[in-house]
Amino acid sequence: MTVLLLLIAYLAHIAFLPLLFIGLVRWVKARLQGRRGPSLLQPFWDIAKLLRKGETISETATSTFRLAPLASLAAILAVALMVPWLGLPSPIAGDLILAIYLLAAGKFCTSLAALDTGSAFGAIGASREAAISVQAEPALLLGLAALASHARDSRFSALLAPGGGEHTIILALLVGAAAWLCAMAELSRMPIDDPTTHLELTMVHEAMVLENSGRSLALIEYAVALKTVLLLGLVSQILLILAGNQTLAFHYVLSIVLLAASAVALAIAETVMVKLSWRRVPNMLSYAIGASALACLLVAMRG
Amino acid sequence: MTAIVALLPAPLLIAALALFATRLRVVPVLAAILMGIQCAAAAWAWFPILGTPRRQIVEGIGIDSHGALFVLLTTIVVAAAFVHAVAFFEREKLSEHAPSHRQIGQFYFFASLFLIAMYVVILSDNLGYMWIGMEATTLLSAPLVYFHRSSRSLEATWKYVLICSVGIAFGFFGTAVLYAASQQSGALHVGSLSLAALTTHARQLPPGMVRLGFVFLLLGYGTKAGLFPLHNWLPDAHSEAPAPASAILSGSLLNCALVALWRISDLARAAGQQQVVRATLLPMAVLTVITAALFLLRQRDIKRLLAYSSMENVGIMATAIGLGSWSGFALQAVNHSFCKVAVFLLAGNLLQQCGTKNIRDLRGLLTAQPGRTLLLMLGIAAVAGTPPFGSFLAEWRILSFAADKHMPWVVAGLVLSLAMAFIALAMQSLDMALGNKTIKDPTNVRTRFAVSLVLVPVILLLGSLALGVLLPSSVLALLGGGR
Amino acid sequence: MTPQPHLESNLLYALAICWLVAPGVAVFQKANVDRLLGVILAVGSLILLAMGVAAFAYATTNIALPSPFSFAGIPVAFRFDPLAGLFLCVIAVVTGLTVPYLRGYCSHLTDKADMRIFWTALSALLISMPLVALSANALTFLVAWEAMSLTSAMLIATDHSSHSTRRATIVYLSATRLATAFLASGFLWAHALTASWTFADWHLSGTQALGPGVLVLIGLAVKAGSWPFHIWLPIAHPAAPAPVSALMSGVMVKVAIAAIVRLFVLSPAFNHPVFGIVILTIGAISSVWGILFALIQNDLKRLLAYSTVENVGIILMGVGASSLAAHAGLIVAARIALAASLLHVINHAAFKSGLFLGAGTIDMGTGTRNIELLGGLSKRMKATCACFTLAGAAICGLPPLNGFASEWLLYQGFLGASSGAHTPIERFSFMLLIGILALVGALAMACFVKAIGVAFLGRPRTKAAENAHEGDRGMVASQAAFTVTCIVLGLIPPVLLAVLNPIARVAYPGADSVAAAWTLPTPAMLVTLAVTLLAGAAWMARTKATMPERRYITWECGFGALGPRAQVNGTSFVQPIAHTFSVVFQYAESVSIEGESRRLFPDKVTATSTTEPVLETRLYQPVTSMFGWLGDQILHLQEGSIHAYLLTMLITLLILLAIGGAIQ
Amino acid sequence: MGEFHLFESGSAVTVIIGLWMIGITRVPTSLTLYGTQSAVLGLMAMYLGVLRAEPLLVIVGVAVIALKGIAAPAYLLFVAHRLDCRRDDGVSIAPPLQFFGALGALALILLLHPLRAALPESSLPSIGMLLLGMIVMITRRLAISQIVGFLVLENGIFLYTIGQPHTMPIVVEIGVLMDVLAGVMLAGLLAFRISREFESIDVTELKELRG
Repeated sequence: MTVLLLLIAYLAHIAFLPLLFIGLVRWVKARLQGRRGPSLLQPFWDIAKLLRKGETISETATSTFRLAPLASLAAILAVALMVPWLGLPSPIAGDLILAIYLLAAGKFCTSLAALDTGSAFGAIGASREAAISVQAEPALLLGLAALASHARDSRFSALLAPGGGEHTIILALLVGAAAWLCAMAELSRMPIDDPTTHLELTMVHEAMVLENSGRSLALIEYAVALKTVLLLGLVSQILLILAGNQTLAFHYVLSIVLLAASAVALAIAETVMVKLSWRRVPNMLSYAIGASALACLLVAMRG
Repeated sequence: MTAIVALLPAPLLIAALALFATRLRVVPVLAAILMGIQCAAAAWAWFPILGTPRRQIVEGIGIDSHGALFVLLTTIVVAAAFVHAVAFFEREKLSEHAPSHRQIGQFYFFASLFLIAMYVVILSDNLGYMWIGMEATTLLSAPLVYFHRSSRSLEATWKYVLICSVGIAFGFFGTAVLYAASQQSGALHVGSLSLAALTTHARQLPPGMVRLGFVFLLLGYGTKAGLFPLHNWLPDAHSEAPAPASAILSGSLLNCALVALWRISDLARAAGQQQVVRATLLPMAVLTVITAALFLLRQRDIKRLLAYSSMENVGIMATAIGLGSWSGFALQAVNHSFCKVAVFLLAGNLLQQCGTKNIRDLRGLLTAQPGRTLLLMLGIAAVAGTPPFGSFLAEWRILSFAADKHMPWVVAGLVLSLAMAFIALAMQSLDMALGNKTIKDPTNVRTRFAVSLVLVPVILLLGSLALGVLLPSSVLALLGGGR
Repeated sequence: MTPQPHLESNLLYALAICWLVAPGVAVFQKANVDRLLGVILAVGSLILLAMGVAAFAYATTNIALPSPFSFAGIPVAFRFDPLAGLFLCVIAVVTGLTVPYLRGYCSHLTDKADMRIFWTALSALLISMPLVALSANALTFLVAWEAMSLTSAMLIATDHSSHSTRRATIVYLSATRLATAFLASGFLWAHALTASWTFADWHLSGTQALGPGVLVLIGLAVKAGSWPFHIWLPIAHPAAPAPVSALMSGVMVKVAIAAIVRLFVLSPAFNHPVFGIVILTIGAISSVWGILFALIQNDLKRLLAYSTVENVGIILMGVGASSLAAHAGLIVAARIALAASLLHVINHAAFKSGLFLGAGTIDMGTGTRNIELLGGLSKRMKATCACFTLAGAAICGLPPLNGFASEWLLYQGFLGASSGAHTPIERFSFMLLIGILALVGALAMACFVKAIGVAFLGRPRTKAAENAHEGDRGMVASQAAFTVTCIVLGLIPPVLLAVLNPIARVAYPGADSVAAAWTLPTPAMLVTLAVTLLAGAAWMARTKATMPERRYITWECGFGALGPRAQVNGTSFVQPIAHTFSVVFQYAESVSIEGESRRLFPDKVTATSTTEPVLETRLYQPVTSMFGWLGDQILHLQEGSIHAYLLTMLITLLILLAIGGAIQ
Repeated sequence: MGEFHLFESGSAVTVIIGLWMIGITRVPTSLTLYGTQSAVLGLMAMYLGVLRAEPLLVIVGVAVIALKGIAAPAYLLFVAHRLDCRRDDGVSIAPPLQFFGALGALALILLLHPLRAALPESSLPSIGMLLLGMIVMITRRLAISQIVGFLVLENGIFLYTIGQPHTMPIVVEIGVLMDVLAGVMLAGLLAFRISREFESIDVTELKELRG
């Protein structure tokens, strides 16, 4: 019974939280830049507008291009129902490897769609996405594996449980840092790529979705928003291990607060930082791998 | 005694025929038929002796299972060569330097006497008779190598006669030393050259003399067998002789030298000189296999390639002799003779059609002559010791014998050089077979008895294949006598 | 169940007779007989499947051929046990599904090769492979192994007009012959220690197992194509015709792995912890090395061959981890790792064969395998594109498909081993392996996105790609069959694990079944994916009528219609990753600009990137040229002067006398 | 004279003739020297036969004198005359140098420990002859001289056989003699063919078969 209840709760949050999160990030960024900026609900209107518009599709595009947005959204939705990013136990008892590989499946579809249109920029975006995920994916998986080895089980429910052990604070911080860097890479947020840039040559994620318009762009925007909330929710859950075991409601409130805090942090990062040059990105991502490896070493040395 | 007498009539008849009826065109066919009769006679006389432990000595000629095996093998090899020679000489008459009838008559005259000399070497229990037989084989096979009367075959014959005679002279010195040693041992005060007598009184022979005798005999018969430092005559003689002659040389002459080597090392072992055999014959044998494999890497003439492959197989057989495993030696000798004769005959008749021996010019044979080239490739694979054929089992038996005697350097040396030899042979033969046709359309003119050009090699290869798959211990006992 | 040796031996004879008939028909039957031969092969693979299932169902039975058939006293013995049964089934299924492909592909081959040799060699190969998996003693193993190598070499040399095929045949023959040499010496050594030839009697452990074990492992690693000895695989597999390379990559490589599992894990003949570490290390290195080199290949079949090296690495990692964990006492983790590697054997056979058949259809349809000359094939070869993409997704280990199942189980094995291990080094190294496996998974995805994207999607780069034609019905049917197997195998891992359990129990006796380790919520995940996809598709279909769709040129940033050359090709797609890992293959980029003086409008800009296969140029080439040099030097011994020959004889005499004299 | 004393002096004479042959370059002289050497050996064999009351040895001695002393050198002189080869100045080292080389080799045999240990006392002269024969063959150019070298080598072996208390059975002795003579006849024939094929019987011309 509780699974159905959890499912409804998760679906409700999935409906409105992602776009609200994106609205919050844009609103805080506008405020920091001294502008009034659009209202928090602006992303909802954008999606609604896009759903009503017609689509322009390139001549060379085939059915892969049409199916890809839907497939990547399905993959991310499945992960959203698997990862307890809300603080509440997830309706499907998800496994860290399954979640990461499902995200990889989503990337697989978007990359193929980018290559399908035959546009140079889409292909460069796909190639950079692949290069980034070659370093980000192992880092994230290694970090979560450290937690899993600590908890002796690869399911999220056991993984994120605030177990005893004296090193959990350092462990949670290390894995959280690695997860934050990987999230920035996966979502191609500031240090790696500026989401609001218009110069195609520097884009990573935006270049892949250059050709999409109308309904498929709406699906993609929504999927990206959901992925952002999902990954940052996961980061906040890792950090919440520090808080020790609390009652369910307090845990839920804490994770919502942490989500908002991460939205603000994101906005600050995007106003303060300058985009890394593409050749530096691998060096930056190696920090993430270093942090996960340290976490593994810590777990291995616990004696 | 009848067994020995049974071997003589057919070859002498062929010799007489070849000498007097030179003008008759029918000499090759008659020779083939007589050799068939010879095979039947040998089988009738010698097959029952195979596998029986008893050994009967009749004035210096020993009749035992070892001798029987090699008599039968030599007869089959020479018979196969003669049957193939019928079609071979028919084709040869069409080529530009056609041999005259006199030359063909000489070939058969010397070849039949050569066969008798080989019988003498295999069967003689007396070291003196064995030496005379071996020297006779050299002198009688020289005209066979000189068949083409070209400058290259002249050079090959000269080197063959000279090196083998010098080697065999050292062999005779070894025999003399053993004879002297037998005089000094108490029991045989009169001294005797009979191997049986020497083996029974082996312990009383003075060890120093036995070692000296063994070293000289090893040098003598090693030259005839083609062991490593003394092998220089082998590639020249085998590549310049006509196909039937090189088949006989490779298939049976090398075996005779190796039987002599076996008898000597057996004597040395009986005299308690296991150490000198392990220190001289075994390293020479393993070195032979290694250098033969290296030689094979850079060969560009198909008949020299096959000659070096014979040298490699001689090395393997000599290792078996050095280790004292008769069944390994016998199995490898039978398989090698069958396959090598088949391959030499096939190569011979391919060369007749394509006209050149150089591997670089022979390209795309598989498209030109699919049937025969595939047979040649299978033959080469058999000679290189690939499994379905008997030589793999023989090599395996020798290797396991060496491994059980805890001799890692023998096993390592042999296994690596066998692999290298296989790779070298594969490279050269694939160079010939694959690729698109470059040689002009081979003159596949139909001659009489052309079917035997393929029939004989097929039968021989099937024999080796049978030995490779159908080899229960009963057949092994027949061949080997256990050890 | 009562042992049924006569059933299995009858099946063995039936298989032999059936597949001996095929060459007979091929050689003497003049008319086009591909259809008849296809049927014979199909019947043969059915018999093989029956044998495999029988090996699973009944208890382990040993069968020796009757007396005349024996190898110099050593019987020709076969052993039907669950491990052999598994590999028989894999061979049977792959052969059965490739048969329809053969008929279509052979019409393409007939003008270039002698089909009689092709069919004889193929049926001989399909007899020798099961025999290798089944053989019970060293000699039968070596005979079947060498027969397998020779017949596959003949198959590689089918289209022997091109020089590269000839070179591939020779490289392949040399590599397998050296493998046999190592194997033979290892078996001889083991026989010297145990005085028996049957594998079952070999129970060497401790330092005694080291010598023979290392030699046998090297021999098997060469044939399995793992890291230091893999150089022949990317040369030989692409040269073979597509169905043959599918068989070789999908099945023959696995036969060597079967031997590794049998000798080093199941009732281990060579029982020493160092073998677990060695297999684990060469597995890890060959998976990373294989996928990195697969990344930079532009010939589709070479890419797939390197990817075979990677997958062999993953399988060996599983085998190594299981034997290491067993030595450390972690029986559960050991059993999971072994089940993972065997599951990956089945999965790899499924998707790799499908990919190679796809590459074969492309080669036939466009005449080239270089993806830089292809592009936009999905418009003309829809079925092949769909099958290739799904098989590509499976090989990257993406969830709903079968690749993910075996990789997930391998992760579980590593996790179980890392949390249970005693010393910190072991725990850390197992976690490091999880990192390596993740890295390999990400690289595999990049590699296959490139292969699928550059070959199938975008605009055709050449005339050949433009008017490519789809393979005939049989070929597409085969590819589709393999893709469907991938999807089905992805859905039923618990069933597969139950089937693999007897093998795991033979290796590590214990009560609980391996299937219990499968804790993934596959049904729930599938429901969510299916619901979203169906709802989304239904919604898009409904709104398609009301919303007009405009077709326009691709976005070209105002440069004017960019031609197909503007698309990203294979080399530039992997440039960022290749740059990060440039040390592995000496990756170097160079840009040359003509007309530098006119800064903004140069005449010609050429950018080239070079890679160097380090293992070949630094290790194998010097060794082979050294042998060549030795061959040249030894020729000086045969220079033709008789005086030199006589001098050598004299020197030999003196040396022998010295040795004779020295022995007192 | 005692049997042993006779053998000692006889073998000394043959070794000296052998050494002498190495020094000369004219072919006919070396042939005649070979003839005398064989004759000395034949006489020694006859005399030993009489001392040991072995009639067979006497017959062997007579055969050696007749065949190897007279017939073989005569045949080779006829061949040398037909092919008009007079001088054989050797491969690279001048004959006098070869002489000292031969002496050095003989000393080597006597002094080097492992070799000396392997060789019993009675075999030293014949080993010396073997070595001289080989040196003649290795250092001479013409086919005829190579045959002479082989014959000297063969004489060394014959010297060893008659040095033993009991000589070999007559059949073996005669068989060996026949084989050696057949070999010489064959080599002579081949020498004729070489001179026809290569216009000279210089063995160094035979260099075509390599590798």
